[in-house]
Amino acid sequence: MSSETPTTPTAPTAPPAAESARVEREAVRSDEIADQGFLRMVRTTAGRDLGLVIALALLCLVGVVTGGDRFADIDNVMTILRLAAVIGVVSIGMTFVIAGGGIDLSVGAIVALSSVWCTALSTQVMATDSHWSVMALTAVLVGAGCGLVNGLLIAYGGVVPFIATLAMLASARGLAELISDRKTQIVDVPGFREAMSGDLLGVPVLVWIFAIVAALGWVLLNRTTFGRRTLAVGGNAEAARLAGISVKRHTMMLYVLLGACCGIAAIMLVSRTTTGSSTHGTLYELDAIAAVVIGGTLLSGGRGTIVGTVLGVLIFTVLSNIFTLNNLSFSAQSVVKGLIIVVAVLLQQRLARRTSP
Amino acid sequence: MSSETPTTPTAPTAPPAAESARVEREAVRSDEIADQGFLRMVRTTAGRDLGLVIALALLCLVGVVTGGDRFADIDNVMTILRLAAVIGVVSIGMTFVIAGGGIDLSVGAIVALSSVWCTALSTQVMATDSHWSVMALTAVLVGAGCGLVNGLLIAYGGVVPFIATLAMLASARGLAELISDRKTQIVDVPGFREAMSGDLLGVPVLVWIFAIVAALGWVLLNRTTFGRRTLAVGGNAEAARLAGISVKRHTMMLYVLLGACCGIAAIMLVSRTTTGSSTHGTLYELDAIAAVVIGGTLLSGGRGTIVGTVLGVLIFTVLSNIFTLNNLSFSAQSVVKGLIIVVAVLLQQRLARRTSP
Amino acid sequence: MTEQSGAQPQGAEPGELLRMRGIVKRFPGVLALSGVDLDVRAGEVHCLLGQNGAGKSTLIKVLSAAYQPEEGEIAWAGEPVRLATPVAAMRLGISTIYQELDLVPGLTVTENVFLGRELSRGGFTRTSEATGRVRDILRRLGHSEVDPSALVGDLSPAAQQIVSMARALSHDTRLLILDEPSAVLDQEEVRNLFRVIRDLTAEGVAIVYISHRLEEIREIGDRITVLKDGRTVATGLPAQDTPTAELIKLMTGRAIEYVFPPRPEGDRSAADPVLEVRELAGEGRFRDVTFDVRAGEIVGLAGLVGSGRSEILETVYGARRASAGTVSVAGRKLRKGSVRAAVAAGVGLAPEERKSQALLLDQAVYRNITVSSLGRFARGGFLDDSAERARAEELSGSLDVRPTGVERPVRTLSGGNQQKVVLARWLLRECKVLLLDEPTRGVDVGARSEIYKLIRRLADDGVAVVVVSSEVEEVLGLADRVLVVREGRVVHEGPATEIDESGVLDLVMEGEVA
Amino acid sequence: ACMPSNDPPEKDTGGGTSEAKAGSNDEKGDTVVIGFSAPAADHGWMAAITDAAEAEAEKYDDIDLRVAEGTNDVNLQISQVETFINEKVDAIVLLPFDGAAMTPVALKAMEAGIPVINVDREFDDPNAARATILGDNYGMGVSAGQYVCSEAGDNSDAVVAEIAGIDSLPLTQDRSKGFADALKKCGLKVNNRVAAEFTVESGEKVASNLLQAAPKIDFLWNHDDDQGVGVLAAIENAGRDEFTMIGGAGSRNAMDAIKSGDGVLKATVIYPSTQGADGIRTARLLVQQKAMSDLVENEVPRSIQLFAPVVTEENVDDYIDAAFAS
Ligand SMILES: Nc1ncnc2c1ncn2[C@@H]1O[C@H](COP(=O)(O)OP(=O)(O)OP(=O)(O)O)[C@@H](O)[C@H]1O
Ligand SMILES: Nc1ncnc2c1ncn2[C@@H]1O[C@H](COP(=O)(O)OP(=O)(O)OP(=O)(O)O)[C@@H](O)[C@H]1O
Ligand SMILES: [Mg+2]
Ligand SMILES: [Mg+2]
Repeated sequence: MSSETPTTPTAPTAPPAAESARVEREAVRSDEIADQGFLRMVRTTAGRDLGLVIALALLCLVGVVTGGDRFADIDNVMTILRLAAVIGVVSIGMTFVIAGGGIDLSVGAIVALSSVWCTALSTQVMATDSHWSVMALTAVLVGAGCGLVNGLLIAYGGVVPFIATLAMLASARGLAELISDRKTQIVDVPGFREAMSGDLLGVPVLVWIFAIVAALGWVLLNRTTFGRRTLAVGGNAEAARLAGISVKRHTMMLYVLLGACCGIAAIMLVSRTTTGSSTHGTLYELDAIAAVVIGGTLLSGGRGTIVGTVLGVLIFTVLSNIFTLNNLSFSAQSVVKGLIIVVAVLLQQRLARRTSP
Repeated sequence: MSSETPTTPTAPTAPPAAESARVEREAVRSDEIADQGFLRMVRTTAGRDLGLVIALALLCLVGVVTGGDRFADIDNVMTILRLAAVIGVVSIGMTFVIAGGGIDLSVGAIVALSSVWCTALSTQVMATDSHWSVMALTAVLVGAGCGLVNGLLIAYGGVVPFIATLAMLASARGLAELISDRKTQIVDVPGFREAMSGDLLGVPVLVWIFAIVAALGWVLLNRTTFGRRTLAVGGNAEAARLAGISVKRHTMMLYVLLGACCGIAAIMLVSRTTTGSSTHGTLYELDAIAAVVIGGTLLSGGRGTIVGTVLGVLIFTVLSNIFTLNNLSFSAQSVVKGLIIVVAVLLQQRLARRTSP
Repeated sequence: MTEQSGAQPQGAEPGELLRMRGIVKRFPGVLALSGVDLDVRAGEVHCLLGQNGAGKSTLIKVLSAAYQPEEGEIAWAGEPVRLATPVAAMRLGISTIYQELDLVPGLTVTENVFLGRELSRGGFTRTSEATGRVRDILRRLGHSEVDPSALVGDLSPAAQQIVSMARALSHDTRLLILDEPSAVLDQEEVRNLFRVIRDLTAEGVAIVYISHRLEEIREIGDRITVLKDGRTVATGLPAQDTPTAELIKLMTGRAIEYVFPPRPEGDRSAADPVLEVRELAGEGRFRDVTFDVRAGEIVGLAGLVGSGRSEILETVYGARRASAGTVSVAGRKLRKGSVRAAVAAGVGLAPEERKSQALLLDQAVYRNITVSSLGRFARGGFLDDSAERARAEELSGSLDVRPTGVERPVRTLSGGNQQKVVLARWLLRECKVLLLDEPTRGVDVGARSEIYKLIRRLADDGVAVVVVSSEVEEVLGLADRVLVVREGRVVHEGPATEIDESGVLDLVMEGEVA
Repeated sequence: ACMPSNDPPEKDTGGGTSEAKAGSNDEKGDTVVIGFSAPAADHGWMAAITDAAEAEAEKYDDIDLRVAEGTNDVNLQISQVETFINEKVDAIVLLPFDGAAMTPVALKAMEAGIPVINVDREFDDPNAARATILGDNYGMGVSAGQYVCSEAGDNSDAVVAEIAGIDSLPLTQDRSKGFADALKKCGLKVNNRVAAEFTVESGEKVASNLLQAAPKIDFLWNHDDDQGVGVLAAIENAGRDEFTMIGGAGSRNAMDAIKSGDGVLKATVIYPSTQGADGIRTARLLVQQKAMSDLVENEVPRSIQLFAPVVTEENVDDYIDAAFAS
């Protein structure tokens, strides 16, 4: 699966620090061996994410300087995290799809459809009769179902992901409008708001959910065969096929996974807004993809980083928080946001190049 | 930009109709030789675009059946073409960028910025003093300028196209809002409306512009060194570089080209609405990319088709015309649109597979 | 043991592991295999010979179930089997090292070795255990210097080949298929490979070995099957003592002299150098590289894999930035780090990895040939398509690119034919200086001698040629002058006639003639 | 009342004559084909506009309504109107995404003899519409501002926050201007202003940030009750209740909240979502050459501007039944 971009310098670059001392061939090799393992991993990962950490730190600095206590305030931090939580969960799922060589434009629409479905009158009645978790389950199932359709179209139908999910974008939002009759559906299920909008150890439940999804995502990507295979499918689908991985099934599962994440995000959004609506999740696709790619996951697949994605999400959220704290005009915000995206990416690239092997 | 998909069956598939008769190898070869050249080209092109032509024909059939004379009416056809013209010009430019292995999310924002800039008071004063074409020139220059920034960031800055143009999306629209103070700017330049909104030989000027841009685009892509190099850069940037093509400069030029197309589209939109506004061109990026990809240009680069893009644009335009004629409910329209996208792509793939070598 | 092809007695012979009969594989427009038979016995090294495009790779892809054949039967240890998926083949104990490296660049060595069969407990990978096992396998392969946790994308092609090998050996293998494994290896590494192969055959593992280098087949092979145009034309030939002439005749259908073209008479040292390289250095990779190439001269660069030869060529070409030194063509200094400047000055490069560095795989043959000379077919930027095609047709005809037809996507050509397309590109360009990195890698004997002749003819026409090759014999036979590179330094320079193979090897290994 | 759907039910003091006249206006006439086009129904108010228009058309056997796909792309909306012109509909009810941008095509329709009824966002040429039905965006801001002033009394240090709608729309700018102008009269100003996108989610998002930016607020005006649902959720999440919130548009949810009286939402400023429906009726009257029954005038007036009253706990019952469900 092809090239990242025609322009990103793919040509091997000379190593940065030329040791002028002549080293024996074997000596170089044993050096490398000493370097390997944990230390090397830390170095590489730090290198890859260092730019993001610095960008985030700079942003926070700006926040503190301009916003003072209001920014550093614990309530404000929680506000930022709460805001990051919903799009964060979607972005974690998106990391898998992108690392696996795909893309999904329909996440926002799936969030909308899930939110509408799980707040539909019939669902609410069911939930009231039994338990509020019925709603959550509905949302996740609807999301996973949409993901399944995407996955089937892409993996077995051979439709390119961009188009398949574009179609899903239109259809799912349309369906959400049909179901909700374009009305905002208010949640009225006992126990739901209490359970979802409370705090746990001083941290909002939503933030916990995000943290758990991120942690699970990290383990799944880095410590399981599923994650390994995702990177293999994204990095070289033909090699993965020849290695006996059923690329189609795996690809399908990636979209189902992302769909389920959208379902989780939907229920989080429902608890935040106490409503389901066909307008929920507008433009999530761009936000999520931007966070994932800024985080360092390769858009061409084959490399993914959950830590980077989380940092990417936080950068965007902190950004809009700072803008609001400083009462900036919306238009100026846009301009600055564009600039910051570019600067963050350039910074990250320079640093990654410097530290990676 | 990235991979088509990890899952589109890239592995060679068995030919559809296994002729059971054993054919001599040499016989096969001489068959092929006879086949090549013009005839073969027609066959391949038709094969690639046949699905689209059929999809469009089916749509028109639906239009005629449901809309009757109202659909087949010459005025209605012109309405469709006029609607197609603006997004069509953008899509032609987008074809080059995508065939060259890139992507541009900022086209809508560039259209907005160009439209605002060329209708700004100072520009209008200048245009009134000299000639209305000053406005058109301004729009094209602003568009090309934005494209240049995109191109520089992508080609020389090494920022992935998705992110660079996402940043441009935010910045350009923000800037458009700042310039226009979020007010719609009305055009009041003598001669402008007359020149742009009239007809020529019964066909609206806007449609002529689209036709000319498409024709030039076709020639440029298929008959010039520029087009050939675009496909080379999109197909394998490293190979193109080692073959002596300056990939960076070429990539940059592709974005400038698209930017200029956005400028042209902006001036068309200005003539259609007699206004410039920061809200012009919303979501053009998705529409244009969808048209290009449905048309058969590979999202991973290396293959591009102007005819396909034009067909793709027409399919979407005819679709929304039919919707308007038939009074479909809003939401049902979205759902149907999604389904039609998928069907068109599946159809096109099946047919392309059958006829291509 | 010589059994010419034909009817075989039914039923398994003693020791017979694999029997393929009447395999037919069709690609759109090409009949790649039109009835191939193959028998392999346990414990033997069975060599597969054939010209470029004969169908060798296709056959073994059918065997490893990467492709499904249209017709034909496969019997494994006497039992008929149907290989529906690569996993089914793997389960039988068939391991394959493909001609095109089939690794995932973004994963580590360990991850690649166990891809698809990860060591895991409940879905969780057991990284350290896997790493340990990979380290053992690598040691057994004699390459303990390869770091199991390195990313495969960062490794040299030779090291990647070793990873593929480790992958094949990481599970119980009864039949190991090697498709041109030696193409990316130098002589020492080939020797190492042969040692591993002998160990395996001693354990009863069968090997299918594909190579265009006859001397290797003589050394390691037991029996030979020859393919020609998708058919088995001979099978069971003894590898050691079938005459070369007969093999070539079987493969090509004609007699070809497998010799290097004669060097022209006369002294060229009087001619002005066309290419002057002065104290060229690439950061950390090589330095102090100084040499001249005169018009009509062929200079060979010999050295171990990883000694920096490719980098020298790429730096001369401007594809990498030199940290010091200059390159001049016809007396004019080239702008640093600019391929365009080099191409404009008349330099051409046929890079080492043609798939990723040279070819537009999905585009037509003619477009690949003309991509560097588009200006020649254009007037005011407009291309004369038919002139382009005609010229490409002519060139591919003269290089005997098969199958014919310049509209065909390059992806569908066999490896050797793809190489010819790359050469055709620079022939068309009519360069002053031609840099060839492993020009005959994966090229069959017939085409090989044609390419040698071609290179010589170019030189005779006044082109300055630099050839990098891992085959010392090739460097010595083809070049007028030889540079021996060791760890990024030129350790020897002199006429090819004044040094022999063992001399070069000594230089390469020790840095001095023993 | 000529516009029953706009007026609070009790105020229907029209009496017998009105009834009779309205009755005659309601009589079935020649079938009127009306083309209707509005921006994308991407928020509750806009959805309500279209729904109300469709519902109104349903009531009359003699209306054949053609509803075009809602869109925020002026190019597409222009072509929809062009399609209506080609089809030679009897009238076009147009709620433009951008009034100025839709002016040329509206003029074209008028020139083709098709009356255009301009709803909510005004054209920049009076000749482009036969009749114009507008909400009062500036007046809405003024009403909200006056309410704040009256509640603030002498407190000239009151902290006022504003959550606007889509900032790039002229109507948002009008509302904000009206609000600022009214506040200025009593010496107040807007201390914190953010803009959302008329959706619940955006309301929640910007409100969360706003509440952090402003640790203490006295008055909060939110332009749109649909996004207000999200704003209220954010307020509840933040556990804030020290201020008075004023809504906008007048959704059912908002009215319910005002009626219950136990939340921060104490008032809302009406922005009628029945404008589309009024447009449909007006179009019908125009085509059937009837007049407005409560007016002496024999023709349908050129321009009708709807009133933007403030709804509070006291008068909420007058309005609650006419409120749109968002
Ligand atoms: N995916 C494909 N699509 C179409 N044709 C193909 C494809 N793969 C191989 N071929 C054709 O099948 C024939 C056999 O190719 P194959 O790669 O098996 O040759 P080979 O004997 O391995 O040659 P080489 O020595 O050059 O590697 C060639 O004519 C080639 O062009
Ligand atoms: N981009 C790169 N990053 C890191 N190491 C590299 C890179 N490119 C090459 N190397 C290493 O530099 C050394 C020299 O490589 P080079 O390819 O020039 O050798 P070579 O003599 O041409 O061998 P070969 O015959 O395999 O081409 C090798 O050890 C190789 O692994
Ligand atoms: Mg082969
Ligand atoms: Mg090399």
